Amino acid sequence: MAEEKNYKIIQPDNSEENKFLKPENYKREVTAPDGNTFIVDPLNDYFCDAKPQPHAPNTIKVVEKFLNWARSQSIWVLGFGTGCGSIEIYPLMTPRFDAYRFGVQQRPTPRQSNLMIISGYLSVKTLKRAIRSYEQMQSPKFVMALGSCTINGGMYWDSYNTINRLDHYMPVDVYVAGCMPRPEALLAGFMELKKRIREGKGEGANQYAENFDWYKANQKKIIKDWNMPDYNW
Amino acid sequence: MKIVYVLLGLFIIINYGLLQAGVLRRITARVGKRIGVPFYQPYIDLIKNYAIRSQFSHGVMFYLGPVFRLSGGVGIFLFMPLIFGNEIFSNYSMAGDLILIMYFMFIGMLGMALGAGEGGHPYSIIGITRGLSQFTTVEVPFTLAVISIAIQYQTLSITEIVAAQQGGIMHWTLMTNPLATGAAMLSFLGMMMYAPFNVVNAPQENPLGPPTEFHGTFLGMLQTNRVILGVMEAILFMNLFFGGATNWGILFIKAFLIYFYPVFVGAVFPRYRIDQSIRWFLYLPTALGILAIIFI
Amino acid sequence: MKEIINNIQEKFKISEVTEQRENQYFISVEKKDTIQLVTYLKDIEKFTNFILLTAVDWIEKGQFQLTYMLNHPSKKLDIGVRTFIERENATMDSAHHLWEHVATFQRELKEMFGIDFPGSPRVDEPFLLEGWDNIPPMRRDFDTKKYSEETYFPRPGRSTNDPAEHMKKKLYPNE
Amino acid sequence: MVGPIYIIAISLGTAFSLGFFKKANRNISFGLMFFAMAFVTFISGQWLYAFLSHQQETIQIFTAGFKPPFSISLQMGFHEAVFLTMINVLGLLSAIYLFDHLKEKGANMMMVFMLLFMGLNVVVMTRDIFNLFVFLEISSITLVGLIILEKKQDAISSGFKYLIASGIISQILLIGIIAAYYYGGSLFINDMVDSNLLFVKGGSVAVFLILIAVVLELKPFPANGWALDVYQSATPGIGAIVSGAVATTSLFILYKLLPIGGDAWLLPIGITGVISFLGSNFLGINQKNANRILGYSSIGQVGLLMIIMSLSKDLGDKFEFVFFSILISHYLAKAGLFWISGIINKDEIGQWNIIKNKPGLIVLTGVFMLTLLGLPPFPSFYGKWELIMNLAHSGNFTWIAIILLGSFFEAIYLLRWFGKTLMNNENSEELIVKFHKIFPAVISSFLILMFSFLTARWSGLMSVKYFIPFAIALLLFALDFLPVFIKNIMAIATVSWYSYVLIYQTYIPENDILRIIFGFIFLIGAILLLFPGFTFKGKRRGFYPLVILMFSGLAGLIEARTTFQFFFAWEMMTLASYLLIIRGKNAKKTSFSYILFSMAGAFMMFIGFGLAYFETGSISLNALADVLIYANWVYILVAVGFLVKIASLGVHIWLPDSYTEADDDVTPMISSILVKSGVFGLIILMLSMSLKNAASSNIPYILGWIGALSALIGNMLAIYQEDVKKLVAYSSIGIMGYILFGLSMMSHLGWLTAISYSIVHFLYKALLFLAVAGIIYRTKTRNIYEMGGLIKRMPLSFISVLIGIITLAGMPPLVGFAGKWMFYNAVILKGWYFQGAIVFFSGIVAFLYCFKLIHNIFLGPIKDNHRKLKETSVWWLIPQFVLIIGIMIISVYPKIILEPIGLYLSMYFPGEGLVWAGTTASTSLGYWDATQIMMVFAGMFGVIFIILFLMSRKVQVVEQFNIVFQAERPERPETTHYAHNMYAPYNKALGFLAAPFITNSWEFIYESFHAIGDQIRKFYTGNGQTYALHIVMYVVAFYLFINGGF
Repeated sequence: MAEEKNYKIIQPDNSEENKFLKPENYKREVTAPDGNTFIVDPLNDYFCDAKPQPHAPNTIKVVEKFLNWARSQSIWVLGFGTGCGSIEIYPLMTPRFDAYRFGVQQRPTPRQSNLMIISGYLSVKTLKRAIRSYEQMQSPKFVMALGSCTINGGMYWDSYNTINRLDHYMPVDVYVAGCMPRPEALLAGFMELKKRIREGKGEGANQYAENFDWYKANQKKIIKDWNMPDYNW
Repeated sequence: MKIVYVLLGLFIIINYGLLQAGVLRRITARVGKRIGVPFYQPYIDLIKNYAIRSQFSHGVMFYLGPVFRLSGGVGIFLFMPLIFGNEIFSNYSMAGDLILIMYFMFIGMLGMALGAGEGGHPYSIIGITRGLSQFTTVEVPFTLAVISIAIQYQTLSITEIVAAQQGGIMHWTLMTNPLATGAAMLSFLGMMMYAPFNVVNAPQENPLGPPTEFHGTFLGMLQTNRVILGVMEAILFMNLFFGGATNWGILFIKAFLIYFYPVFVGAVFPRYRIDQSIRWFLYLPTALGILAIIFI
Repeated sequence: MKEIINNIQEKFKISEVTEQRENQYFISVEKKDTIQLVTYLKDIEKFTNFILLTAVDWIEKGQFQLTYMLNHPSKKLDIGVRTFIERENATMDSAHHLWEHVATFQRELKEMFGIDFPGSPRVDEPFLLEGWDNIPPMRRDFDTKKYSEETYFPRPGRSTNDPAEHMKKKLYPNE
Repeated sequence: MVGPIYIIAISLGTAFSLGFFKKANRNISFGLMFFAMAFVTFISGQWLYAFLSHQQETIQIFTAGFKPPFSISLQMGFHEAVFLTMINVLGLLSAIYLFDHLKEKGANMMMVFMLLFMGLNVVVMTRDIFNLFVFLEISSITLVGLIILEKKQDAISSGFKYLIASGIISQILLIGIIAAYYYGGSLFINDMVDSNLLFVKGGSVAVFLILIAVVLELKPFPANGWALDVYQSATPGIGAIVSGAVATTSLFILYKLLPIGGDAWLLPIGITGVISFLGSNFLGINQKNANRILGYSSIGQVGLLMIIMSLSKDLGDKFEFVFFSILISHYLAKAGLFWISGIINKDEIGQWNIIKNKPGLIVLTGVFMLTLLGLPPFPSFYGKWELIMNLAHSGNFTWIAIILLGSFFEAIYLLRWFGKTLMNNENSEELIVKFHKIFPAVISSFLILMFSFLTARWSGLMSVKYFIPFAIALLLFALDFLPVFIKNIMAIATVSWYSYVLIYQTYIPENDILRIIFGFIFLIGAILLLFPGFTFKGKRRGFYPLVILMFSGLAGLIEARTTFQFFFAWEMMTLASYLLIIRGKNAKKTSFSYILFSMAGAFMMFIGFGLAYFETGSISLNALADVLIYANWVYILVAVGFLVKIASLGVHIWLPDSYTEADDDVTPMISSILVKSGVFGLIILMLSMSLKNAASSNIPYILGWIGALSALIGNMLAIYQEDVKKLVAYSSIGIMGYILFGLSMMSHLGWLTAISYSIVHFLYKALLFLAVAGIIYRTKTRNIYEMGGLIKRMPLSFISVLIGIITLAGMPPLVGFAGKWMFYNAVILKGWYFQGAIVFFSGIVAFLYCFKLIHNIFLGPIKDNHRKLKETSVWWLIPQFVLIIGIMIISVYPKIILEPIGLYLSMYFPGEGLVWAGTTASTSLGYWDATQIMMVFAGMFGVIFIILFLMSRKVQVVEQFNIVFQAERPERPETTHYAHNMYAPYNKALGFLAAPFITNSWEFIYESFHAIGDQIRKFYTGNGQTYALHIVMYVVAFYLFINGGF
């Protein structure tokens, strides 16, 4: 494509907040077909920056109970391996463990998933991606964290680059301990999660929305090059 | 009054379709030596999706796309006579014939394409282009088969085609026009988009294809449509080639068996690449279709 | 292998030769000769396979030790070229013109040790650490435990034992 | 009355008296010469007027008091008067043109100039063959003198070549005259004619020598290298004299002397003409030098006139009309082109684009070239029509084929030249046009226009009402200085008036369904498509006259009752659309292929009409039905013309580029309206021919296959296009193939489909092109992958395109489905299963590009530079929404168009039609109820939408890049929009179907023409001796031919 460049990149000033801005996020002066020019700021213009809102459960108790039951029986897992534990997830779907029995299915897109499995240690870089994916899931959504790394840092507890406590960055419903937990432990984790959902305790999404500022502050504390909108719709 | 019966029919079809989908998934799991999902899993998935609390929209067409899609599916239901000899369940089949139903399928495809397009995800578009590309050649043998049976029965009205097949298995198109049936059943594989022709959604490769961006109620609508569409296509083939149905029982059995066939093939065969599958339909199935017209 | 070492010694000023295994040698050379030597090894002696480039922080000496590991694919020989560079304002000549993937190693070293390789492609882009604003973490004067505690919300109640201390206490409680 | 002898006296007197002035005062000498020329012209004009207005008798003037053969006698008759006037008018204009040239060279040159015309005048008038020889020599020498006085090296060398050649020729002539005198005893031409010289012993040799000399004087191909060099190297002003005056005179000599040879000489002359006509026009294709091309064309034209002369018996009383209309138009046009060439002063035709900024010069060039081509309304058109028709009447189809082939060759190079003239000009060189140089050309073009009117009236084929469009066009042309807004209103008013008169006042009372439908498409469509014109700024010079001409051509088509009217309207519409297309910025190359294909098609049609005339002796369109013996031929030939217009497979290559490069508002006009003229033609043709003639029954079958394959290939190609206009253009090929297929089924349902689909295609194709053009108007790009996400900026355009593609794809509930449904029924009832299957396949392939169109423009992420776009201008939207309303109405209630068409068709195809019960249409196969479907669909859609709305009222509206991403998020719209090469896998699977082998084969043919031409051209070495040898060899060959040596 021999495409004429119809834009001009505006170099950002050297202020602190622009320190980690990547070139593709620089503002640019764009020439419209009619010759007018205007500024496009990728970070503001390409993304919706609305904050998440908590969604109240259904006011009718019975209905909510029924829906919670349905949610618990139909858990769609986001197939996004974040750490070493992702290798433990695949056997779940094989005949030996067959998580389908419990209504657990894998889904390749966050839009349709309900459960995000953080499978082990999270470096800061991965955390950023994990947050994006989590925010792209629709409420109600759940998080299951595998391994001691997500609980207290595990063997990476003093690493310069690995987080220690996942629940400071996103609400966690179930921790499955172990290094790494075996698929059986994961199945047990699913059972625990289902129980929680049925009890109406699976309100992680609302928790996240309600304490949004706190979570964001924690995330931003360690993710220094925050070159994305505050909430990834 | 008609509307009540139509809604009743729709209700039956949706429930039947959901149960059938669950049972078939369980059968597929058994083929893989798994236990598989409970047979009521499709219900739960559907309920769960309709119960998703937060939703977003990429724009008007993203919102309307699922409506179009479901309209396509329901439309096929509305214009399809279900039970032969039963005025109640002939729906609005007096408004159009076989051609109408063939072209009504496109409405749903267009809706999906527009919705996915407005979603703006490249994977969606890749899926859509694949789906459309494959669909062009899938339709060829089916068209030939339709022409063939239209010549055979000298009518395009589904009711009359079914009527002509009454009186035992030997009167079915399957027996009287096996070539057309063969061509159509091969293109049925492509229509149902199970393996080897499922490169459109292509899990693991092109995450989910067209509905990548859809979620919640939108996804629920797409799923509902998938249920209706699957059953209705099976019923279409039943009416055209397998003697139709004179009561709900026969309809359920025949539809199940017809639907089972692509699932079975899909459980056994691996996936074609898109250009392979485009070409495949122009070989054996089209040849069968041509023979069906020549030897009618 | 000996032969090769001899050849090298004839042509370059080699300060130290270590035989690790029969087919693996480490030779030390001055900073200014390093790239020349590596080029010689690649072009003349046919150590055409570049394995890695790594650094060691000798904080006591105020030096970084760089090691270029090369491999002779057909004779199955390995050779490591070691050199020492100053720790303050550490820079080294880039070798990306010999193998393209050297640039990646150099990028990593830049990030982890702060060793600059002027001219190396994308050397200033973050490699693993996005938005790192502290001193390079692999330098030994960087206290990773302190950093982690300050940054990553350590879970209270966690107790950690130094393995050496712990075993000592356990095995020799009286000492 | 001033006697013709004064022509000689005044010329001679002036020439000699000029000697006194010498260098004294050149202005006075020029004035003297000019007045002398003017007076001479006046004398000849006066005689012409006398002959035309009252029955002036031919007079003989005998010099020296004796009667012939003992004196030199002059004759002044009607023909002499015409020729003299032509020559002298040219002389006068040339004198004006050469004003500064003559002044510079002084009195000598003026003397030579005077003497040249004196010589030519006498040659025309004299009846004494020796006298003729003498004055011929005088004019040759003076001509050479004129050339040599140029004092340019190549001019001098070409002058000497001319001298060598004319020396040889005059030797031959002189020997012939001696022989004639020896055997016949008289040099008086009348005596020679009467004495049947041929039958006298040895007389045949004399006749041969005389006539061959005259033929050689006409510079026949290939013994004409000397003349071409003169054309090329002499000043164009002199070229004009050579081509206009000298060649005309030579023709008259032939005309005068031909009776000596009697009937036996007609055929040889004709064959000479054929060789000249074909040969020089063929070689002209490969030329790049403007003056040399004019030379070739001139020689070719003389060849044509020789052919006409030789066919004078067959033409009967139309001979004079044909001869003079062609002669005069060429004489004027050729001279005009030479003069323009002199103004431009560029040898290479590629450099002629410096007139780009001179609209007046462009118009003049256009008028002259189109006159040469014989396109309406120029006089040569009528001449050619009468020529071909009369030849056809007497069954001379070989001649017809030759004449049209030669004309086609001529068309190739003239149109290529015209295209180059309009090429974009990077060269900033300013062209200085002097008044005295442009004046003759202007006069000449006025004469052409006047003569057009005269010939039209004279031919008796045209009634005055056919001139109304030209009058309006001329009026608009005169008002070209007005702003676009006013002109557009005028154009709309004109077309509205037209449609009121034609449709409302004529067709609706007559209840002529076919004409109502096509009148509606052509004229109401024109009104709608003129609306976007309001968005254009500036003047749009030349646009509106052409638009009016095009639409009146279309109106003329439906009005036509005779083949002449049809052909006239057809050519006019083709011409106007060609000129409209060529206005586009990069449309030169593509419009060239458009006009070539159209011309070739038109010539085929022409032969077809001729053939029909031959058999039935009537030019009425209805008479086509009576053609029986040659039915197949007529059918094929005429159909080819229409197939070109609807761009069927094989002749489709002109279409995509022409659509693409034409102006944005011209494209919908051509694509949705103009192509329908082909459909209309086919309908007329098939109604009159296929129904009654069993002989033609195989042709529809072939047409059906052509249609099916066009549909397939058109649609296949459309899906790979990245240029949005090209995409829609290729889809037009597909749809036209579909309509052709419908027509060729020759059944009630097939025709119902085709005709109703013509309406539907008009609606949605205009809609799509308007929407697309509206988008291009804002985005300023045609590349589809450079758009995207525009639904948020241009929702109304989106609705248009959505409705357009739903209709195109034939989805229920919109009316496109009606076409598909009827089609299935028609195909199955007709039994064309496989063709039908191909058409259905292509219909589904259409989905691919439909989706590409709507997705790549409107969906996906919006590009940065389009973020602030506005919805397109209201002038683009108004016609779109009128069209949408149209589509919606017939979607809900298709009966309103289908029932009348069905009734109309049942006159021709009884039975097999649609049976209407309420809103349900049914055939023997199936049934379909559009209204009910629409209601059910709307109800269902509404209910589902309400359900969705109730369930998800609160949705967060997100931005373009809020799409799923798990690792790196998208950065730029260009990289995220999956648009470029969208159907790569499809290309991999079935791309071989879209290989451009047809385009390549046409290009191969064109290239081989050039290669052959190149080889033949080596024949002209530029060497005087070689040319002399050519002449001698030509004479020998001719002699052998005459005497049966071959």
